[in-house]
Parts: sequence; C-alpha cells; structure tokens
Amino acid sequence: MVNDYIHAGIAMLIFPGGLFALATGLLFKGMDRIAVARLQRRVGPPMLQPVFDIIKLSTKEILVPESANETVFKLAPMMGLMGSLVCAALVPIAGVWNGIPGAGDIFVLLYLFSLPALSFILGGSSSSSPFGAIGFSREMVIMFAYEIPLLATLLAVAVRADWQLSLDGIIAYQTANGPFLLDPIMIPAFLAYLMFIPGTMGIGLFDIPEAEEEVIEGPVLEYSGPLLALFNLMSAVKLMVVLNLGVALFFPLLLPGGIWVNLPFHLVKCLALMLVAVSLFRASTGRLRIDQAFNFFLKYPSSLAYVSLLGAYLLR
Amino acid sequence: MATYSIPVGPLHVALEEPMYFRVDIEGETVKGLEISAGHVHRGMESLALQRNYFQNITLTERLCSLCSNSHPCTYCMAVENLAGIDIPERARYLRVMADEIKRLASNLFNVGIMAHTIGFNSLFMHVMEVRELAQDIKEGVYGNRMDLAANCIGGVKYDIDDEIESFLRTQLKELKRPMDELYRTYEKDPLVTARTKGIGILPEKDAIRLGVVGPVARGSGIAYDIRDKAPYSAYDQLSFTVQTETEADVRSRALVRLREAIDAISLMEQCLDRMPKGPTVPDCLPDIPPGQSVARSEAPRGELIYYLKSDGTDRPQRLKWRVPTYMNWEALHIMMNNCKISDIPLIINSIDPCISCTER
Amino acid sequence: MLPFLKILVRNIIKGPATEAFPFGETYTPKRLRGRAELDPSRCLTCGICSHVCAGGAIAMTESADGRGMEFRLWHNTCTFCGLCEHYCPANAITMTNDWHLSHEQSEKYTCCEVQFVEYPVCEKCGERMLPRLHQRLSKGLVGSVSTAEIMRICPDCRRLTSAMHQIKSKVSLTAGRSNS
Amino acid sequence: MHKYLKRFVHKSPWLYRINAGSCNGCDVELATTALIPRYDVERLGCKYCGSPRHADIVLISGPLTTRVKERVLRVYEEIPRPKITVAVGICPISGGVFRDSYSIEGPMDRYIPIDVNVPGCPPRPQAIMEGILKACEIWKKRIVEVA
Amino acid sequence: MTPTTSDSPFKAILPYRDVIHTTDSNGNHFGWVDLPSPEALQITGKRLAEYGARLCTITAFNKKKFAQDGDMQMVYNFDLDGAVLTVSIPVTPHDRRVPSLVDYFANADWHEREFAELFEIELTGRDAPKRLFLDPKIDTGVFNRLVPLSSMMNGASTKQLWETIFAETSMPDWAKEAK
Repeated sequence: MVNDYIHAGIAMLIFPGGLFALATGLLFKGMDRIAVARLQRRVGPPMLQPVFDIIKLSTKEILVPESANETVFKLAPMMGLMGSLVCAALVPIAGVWNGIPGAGDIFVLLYLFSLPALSFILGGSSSSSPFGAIGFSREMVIMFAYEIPLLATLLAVAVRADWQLSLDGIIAYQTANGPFLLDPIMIPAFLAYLMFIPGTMGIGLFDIPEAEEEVIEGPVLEYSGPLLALFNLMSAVKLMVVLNLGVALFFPLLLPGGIWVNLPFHLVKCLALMLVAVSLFRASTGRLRIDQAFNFFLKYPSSLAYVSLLGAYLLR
Repeated sequence: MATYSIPVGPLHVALEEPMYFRVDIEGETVKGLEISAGHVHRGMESLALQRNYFQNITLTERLCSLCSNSHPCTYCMAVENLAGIDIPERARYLRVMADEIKRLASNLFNVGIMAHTIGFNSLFMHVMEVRELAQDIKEGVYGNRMDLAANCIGGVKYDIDDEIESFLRTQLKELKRPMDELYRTYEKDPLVTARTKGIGILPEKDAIRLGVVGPVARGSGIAYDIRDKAPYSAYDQLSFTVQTETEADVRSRALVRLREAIDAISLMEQCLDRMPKGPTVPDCLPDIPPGQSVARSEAPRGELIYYLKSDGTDRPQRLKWRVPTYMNWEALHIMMNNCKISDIPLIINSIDPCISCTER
Repeated sequence: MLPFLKILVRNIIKGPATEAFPFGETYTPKRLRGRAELDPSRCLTCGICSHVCAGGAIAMTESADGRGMEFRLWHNTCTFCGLCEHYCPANAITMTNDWHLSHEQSEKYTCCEVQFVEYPVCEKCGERMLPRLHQRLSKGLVGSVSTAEIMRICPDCRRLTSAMHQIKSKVSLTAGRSNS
Repeated sequence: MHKYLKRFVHKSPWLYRINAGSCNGCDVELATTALIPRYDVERLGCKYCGSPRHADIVLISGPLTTRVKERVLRVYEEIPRPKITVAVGICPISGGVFRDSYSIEGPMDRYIPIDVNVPGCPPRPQAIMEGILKACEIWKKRIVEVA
Repeated sequence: MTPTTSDSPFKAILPYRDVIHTTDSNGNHFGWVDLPSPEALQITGKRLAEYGARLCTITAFNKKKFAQDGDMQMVYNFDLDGAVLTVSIPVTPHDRRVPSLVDYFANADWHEREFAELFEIELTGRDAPKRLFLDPKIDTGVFNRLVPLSSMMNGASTKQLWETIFAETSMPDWAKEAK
C-alpha cells in the first residue's frame, strides 16, 4: 500500500508525469515551432526556445488587475498545471510504464482532462476583462463540442478492446492483437482523435478562445510573468498527455528490447503524431467561427467516432 | 440574452492603427456599433498651411504609408493644375509606375492581414513573402520600402535606366505566377471561403447612398474607377479593366483587390514598354499663382481628392484632401449589422481602413 | 485547403527563405535612401536644402568668427525623402545607402551630420568670401533663380530669393483651376 | 542557480507594439519584420504578443497625439517590469514632420523613458532588427545589474 | 487650356448659374460655381442630388489666411460621373449658419461634423453634430484659433530640440583647427 503511494508520487513528480512530462513537453513545443517555421519557409527559433520563455517569464513581475479576484486569479494556473500533471502520470507508456494501478481508467482521465480547460475558464472569468469573458465562454463551448467525439472515441476503443476500461488493459489487448491503427474499423476513431487534438490544444481551426486578433488572447490576456509561465507549462504537459494518450489508444506497438529501446520509440511515435495533428494542422489552417467550430465537431469527428463505435460493437 | 458592450481598440492587435469601436454584443452577435475617431488626428491640414509647397510634398506623403504615393502625386497634380504646368511625357508614365507598385503592395497587405485576422498565419506569411518582391522593387528603384518619394512638383524625382529596367522586368515576371496562385487560393480555399463568404454585406443601394469609393464600391458592383472615369498621368494611354464583383461581401472586396493587384503588374509592364525617352522634371521652379484647383486620383483604397486654394504666397491658403477611407467608415454600420464577434476584425479590415488617412 | 497544401509542400522543398541578417550580411540596394551626407567642398550655402526640408532637419548657421557656415543635419528628424538632394544645385548633399542608424538614447542628440563649410579666402586681401559658384555648380540650378543673381548676393539673401521666387503672382486661367 | 539562469533571459524578448498616432508606415514595417519568413525574428526568440502584460520590449511608433496620449501611457503602465522601450521611426524620437502641430504632444521621451532610437521614415526591417538587438543588450545589462 | 462655354456638361444641371468650365491636360472636366449665399446651397444641392451627383468633399477656410473669425468660404466638391463640380458659398462672421446636406447626401455627415468642430460652423436642418476627431480637451473652432497660435509658437518645440543639438554636437576638429 505504502509502496503504491510512493509509486504514485514518483509518477506524478518525476516520471512519466512531473519533470519528465515538463521536459519533453517543452522540447516538443520547441520542435513544433521549428516544424511550423519550416512549413512557412522560416528558420524558426532554437529548439530550447520554450525553456528560455519560461526562464524569462519567471523574472518578470506579476500584475493582478485591480478588479480581479486575486486568489482565484493566482490559483487558476496552478490548478491547471496540477491537473495536467496528474493526467500525465495516469497515461501509461507501452513497455515503459503501466500506469498507477487502478487509476488509469479512461473515464477518470476524461474528467481530469477538463481541468486545464477549467483553469482557463476560471482564470478568464476572474480577470474581469470583457475579452477574458468572451474567451471563457468560447472555451466552454469548444470544450462541450470536443468532449462528445472524445467520449465516443474512448468508448469505441474500450469496446474494441473487449470492454476494457483501464488504459493498461487496452494496451495489453493491442499488444496481443495488433495496434488499432492497423484495424480498419478503428481508423475513423483515430481520425476523430486527430481532430480532437487541435480542438483541445486550441490551435488552427480551433484557436478560438485565445484568438489573438479577436479577443486579444482571451483568458490569458491579463496574466503576466510567472503565472503566464504556469499556463505555458500546463499547455506543454497537456500536449504530452494528448500525444501519450493517442499513442496508447491506437499505436502501443512494442519493439523487442527493454525500456531504453521503447522509451525513445514511444517519443518518436509521439513526435510523428504531433507533426501531423499539431504542426501541420497549425500551419495549414486558420480559425473558424465559434458556431462553425461547434458544428464541425458535431458533424465530422463525432460521426467518425460513432462509425467506429458501431463497428466495434457489431463485430465484437 | 443580456446585452453588454466591449471595446475594440484603440490599441488593439487586429487594428494596425488606433481606432476605437464600442460594440454592443448579445451573446456572440453584434447589435450596435459606435465609431469613435481621432486618435491619429495630427492636425496635418493646419501643418500644411504652415509649410511651403515643397515641404508639403513630403508632408502629404507622411499622411499614410500604405497609399503614400497617391497623396504627394495628387497634391502635385493639384499644384500643377493651379500653376498650369504640363508634366513631361516620361514623368506621366513614371507616375503610373509608382502608383501601381504601391497599389500592388497595399492590396496584398490588405488581403494578407485578412488571412492574419482569420488566424491563417501561413497564408499571411506567404502573401507577405510575395509582397516582398514588390518591396524589393520599391527599395531598389525608389530607395524606401514604404515612402517612395517619387513625386515633385512638375514631374518625378527618379528615373529608370537600363539596369533598373531589367531588374524591374525580372521582378515583375517573378510576381506573376505567385499572384495567380494567391488569387486561386483566396477564391477556392474552403477555409477562407467559409469565413469570408456572405459576411459584411453592403448592398449596392446602400453603397450608392453612402457614396463609398474604391474596392468597397466595386465589390458592391459599382464600376467607378477614377483611372477610367477621369484619367490622370498616363492612364488614358494604358489598358486595364475596372474590376467589379456583385456579391458585396468581404470575399468580393478581397477578390477585387487581388485582381487589381494583378492588373498593376501588367500596367507597369505596359509603362516600361511604352515610356518615351526624355526629361522627368521641368528645369525650372514652379510659379504658383492665386486661385483654386482640384485634383483626383484612384488610390489603392479608392477616390482621393485634393482641393487647393492659393493666395499667391509660397504656402497654401488652404489645402484639403478627402481620403477614400473617410467615405467608407459609415458603411460599417450596415456591414456589421448582426454579425458575429469573430467577424468584426474581418469586416473592419475589408474596407481596408486607413485611419491615419482619415484623421490626418 | 487543397490549393494551400500545395504551397506548404513547396515551402518544405524550397527550404527557409530567411536571410542571414542579423547573424550575417544583408543586401543593401544602391538606391536606398539612408543617412544624408554633405560634401562641404561643394556646398554653396544657398540654403535650398533647408527650405525644402519638411522635417526641419537642416540647420545652417554662420560661425561666430565669420569663417564659414556650420551645417547640421539631425538624422532623428530627417524623413529621408531626398528632396534636399534633388533640389541641391551643386550635388553637395547625397543620400548614402547607409541605414545603420539605430542608437541608444544617450546618443539621441549627437546623431547628426555635422559639417563646416569654410568660406574661401580672397587671394588678395585675405578676407573670407562666399564659395565660388562657377567652381562648385555641377548640375545647374534647379529653378529659375538666375546664376548671376546668386553670385552677387549673400547666403541669407540667397535663401530668401529661393524662398520668395515662386510666390510672384501671375494670374491666368488654366488647367483645372479658377481664380477667385 | 537563478543568477545562472538569468543569462538566458534576453533570449526570449517578446515584442509589443504601441501605435501613438503614426502614419502606419512603421507599423507595417514592424509587422513585416516580426512576422514574415524573410526576416524571421523568431530566430532571436522574439514573439509578437497581443497583450501588453506579456511584453518585454515595447516598440513605439508615431508622434504621440493628444487624443491617444492617455491610452498610450496607460498601456505602457500595464507592461510588467523590466521593460525596454524602442522608438521606431523619427516621429516618436523627435516628432518628425508633425512636430509643432496643435494636436501633437511628443517627442515621446517627455513622457516615456526611451532606451533605443531607430531613425528612419520608416526604417527598413533590418534596421528595426538592429534596434531590437540593441534593446536586448540593454535588457541583459539591466537584469545583471538587478541581480 | 482655356475655359470653354459650349458643350459644358454642367449646363444641363445648373442652367441658371454661371458655371465656369475648365479642362485639365488630360481633358477632364471641372466646373466652378460661386453661390451668392448659403441659402442657395440647398436648392443647388437638391438639384445635384436629383441628377445623381456624389458629394466628394467639403472644405472650409478663411478668406484671409490666419484671420480669426473673419469672412469664410465653404467649398463643396461634387462628382458628376467623372467631372468635378466645385460649389463655393460665402460665410460671414455674423451668421455662421450653413444648411446641412445630409438629406440629399448621406455621406455629408462626417464632413459636416468635421468642419463644425474645426471652424465652429452651425448647421441648420440636422441635429447638432457630434464631435468627430478632436479630443474633448481641444476647443471647437481650433482651426481658426489654434492655427494662428501654432504659427506663432511654430518651431517652439523644434527650437528647443535644436538648442539641445547645438549644445551636444561640436564641429569637426579640422574645422576648429583651421585658422
């Protein structure tokens, strides 16, 4: 029992959550920026740029708007970072880490997943700026919109993996029966997941709550210095969670060899997923109107996920 | 649903310049709009009365950098009309060239910013990269990327020699393909279309009533172009079409601008082909008699009119100009009726607002 | 998104279009209008440059000992429009293509082109006199100020002449204007 | 440790642009400098930000008109310290051609401490980049002094 | 070019007025009318609107430059399908009222707001116009009052700047040494 707590503590603070998630998240963000720069015929920043940004932000002063609720304003980013770190600890990495026993349930994950978005909403509403308000209402709409296809996708995966609700069970099923990415029935669900990633990360078509040109970066408008750094860290960890989860759900392929082969292999898979779902998507699209985005999620990713769900259920 | 109002500007990222809008919002829908101007009011008309006719060439050029050639050019035309100066034939063509390169760059900047407002940054960067070819022309031929300083009273200050001509021809040739590609992208790209089609409609009836000018009017189907109706410089010697669209939305205005930018390339090439040899500026300083005169030109944003009143001294008695954007602001009330918050910057950008021009 | 994907693919193939600056050199066109420069050996001290300057960037003051004319051009208010270069009758002012003008605030007021146009000494009596026009005039005077008149008058009057010359009134009814 | 980290601070200068009534020439050039592939200031770690609260280096253009003055000063106050100010173009430096008009309050350094001047009308993007680099150096110095 | 009286495009619109007709070097037509009083503007405006003219711009100025509160002139420019008609009306210091044209030309609104605040001109036939550009701190009629003022203090700030420059820059050494 005590051992389990230590285990969980390590998972949240060092690996695969905590320091590891932060480090890889920032590094991936840097690679994403370089990839987008290349797509736009630019050289792009140094790969460690997100790290420099965090260091820089930590030296700046914190300004709290006069009309803001200071406690909520300051707690919101911490809550978001914590939430995403817990998520990072829960998602298993195939062949490396099997997750915290009894806690890797996809539904638990689904709830924890809304923490970062909720922290945006809290932060946006506490800052009492009209743009923060618009940003937070948009964040809510978008969150409702992408949770429907996400739920359907997770269900489809669970059904296909013989009603497994825990993530390590899903991974184990795939290790035995081949990854879902190569399974024709699950490809629609994978596509739905691909569209969910930009939705939850707020990029490309779905860069709506933080639209710089419309609502001046929305919820994070009033944040400065270390608090903004926390939001940046949160988004870096969240990126890792989404990527890890994507790999766990659809492609937990193992290579022969131990952890030192499979960890880099896992990161390569994450990188590939990011380049397609984040970098390419960010470089090739602009944003939609909020109503268009809502309809988009209800139409395409949802129906794709339902197709898989139905297929998985019928062919069970 | 409750109505609340949000401020847009005056220092707002989507606006290149400070302008203040108060927008009444219901949910995400715009219910009311109040425009409050004056943040860039620099008192230039009074400055123009304190400067002599030469200094005013540079002063009018600093009105606005996006149409920075149209202003001194039209100002010089007004002075020339007043003083009865006939500018050399070669200078007429050189003025057209300066006008068109600015039109090309200005229109590209506008459609680029449109892509930027919908968050399509890669497209924006691509447009700006194409525009760099035009910027290189401006820097290489005229010496500055924004303010060409091409005009002086009685002619132009610059000339084109063989080396510059071949540089110009290669640059213009290089511009053609990316321009066509850009036009196709703006016309066909599903995302751009999804955001711009049917947004910010200004029916022809209202366009006539409000007296809008330039691509905003032409986007609403009014075929009015000063270059065609009241030609100046060498435009009566050159062939081009007056571009119009009938859908009267944000997209039509962008397409009109892009087509005019493509026309600008051909106009410049025609100039290079037809330009006669000769002087570019008369060899005497002008005499400016008392009297009044009017000159008009088609700036990238539409009709620009200068009224000059002289009392015979070396400074104007009154110099007044009306810029195209000045006429287009009020149309925003109609365009923005019941639009969404996300469309506000898009619609404002579609009239290609030049605030420094408007407020002087 | 299809037409744009093509552009993206081409972007990847072509590679970055970023120029080396600020880590390396950049291209500067010959005609770029940068820092203005005065060649004091050509200057006529006629003052047309400060007359046409909209930014009020040029100040010319006769030195206290009467040896010559001090010329100051403050880059921080120069619009780089090149009118001074255009109207200078002696090609004394040129716009170089040097654009490295950024400086720290402490150098704000010293960011100037400072020159001293020394009046030549009379070979006979040793008195200072105005620069000899026929030696310095290179492209002819722009405008109708006659050469002879310029040679006879002092710098202050020269400036006045060039300023006042165009305000002679002439009443006629021509192109696009009417008298009132 | 913290002292060591401070050596990297200047590698992430975030830019914020204030238009104090300019003719938009400098603003267009700033947008060009900041956003297009050819100049790519992201190489220097620069990022354009929409909110003054995220800014490190403030780029000011325009001669400071009466109407916009209060706004500019207020936005300037909203920028967290330490901040470095760059005056872009001759208008904020000296008022340029607009000096002595009834609605101009400039030059800018009467109200806001300026660190770097980039003259030009408008300056070319390379010159603006030079100014930003100068600003980074000043920033670095200032950070070390504080530490 | 000389003024022409025949084939003037303006004769058809304003037959009862003496329209001076000129052309520029490109052959574009310009018409010039001096109306005797502001009241006459209303009739002319109505007629022009019926003919489909478009209001281009409105200008106001002092007949004598920098004269405060003296005789003024207002100039209206109309576009008639490529030709420009310039209509001038006098405004006396005793009666600064000018009829509004917003009923005929919707776009007159901004112009009228602008000269009302810059020149303190009263408009009849419309609501009191709201300020357009000027900061509330600046008085109306600024063009009449502040222009002469600023032309007097003109260069005050310039002068100050130059004094600093003179103090901080010195002549090159060769100039100092040469005797």
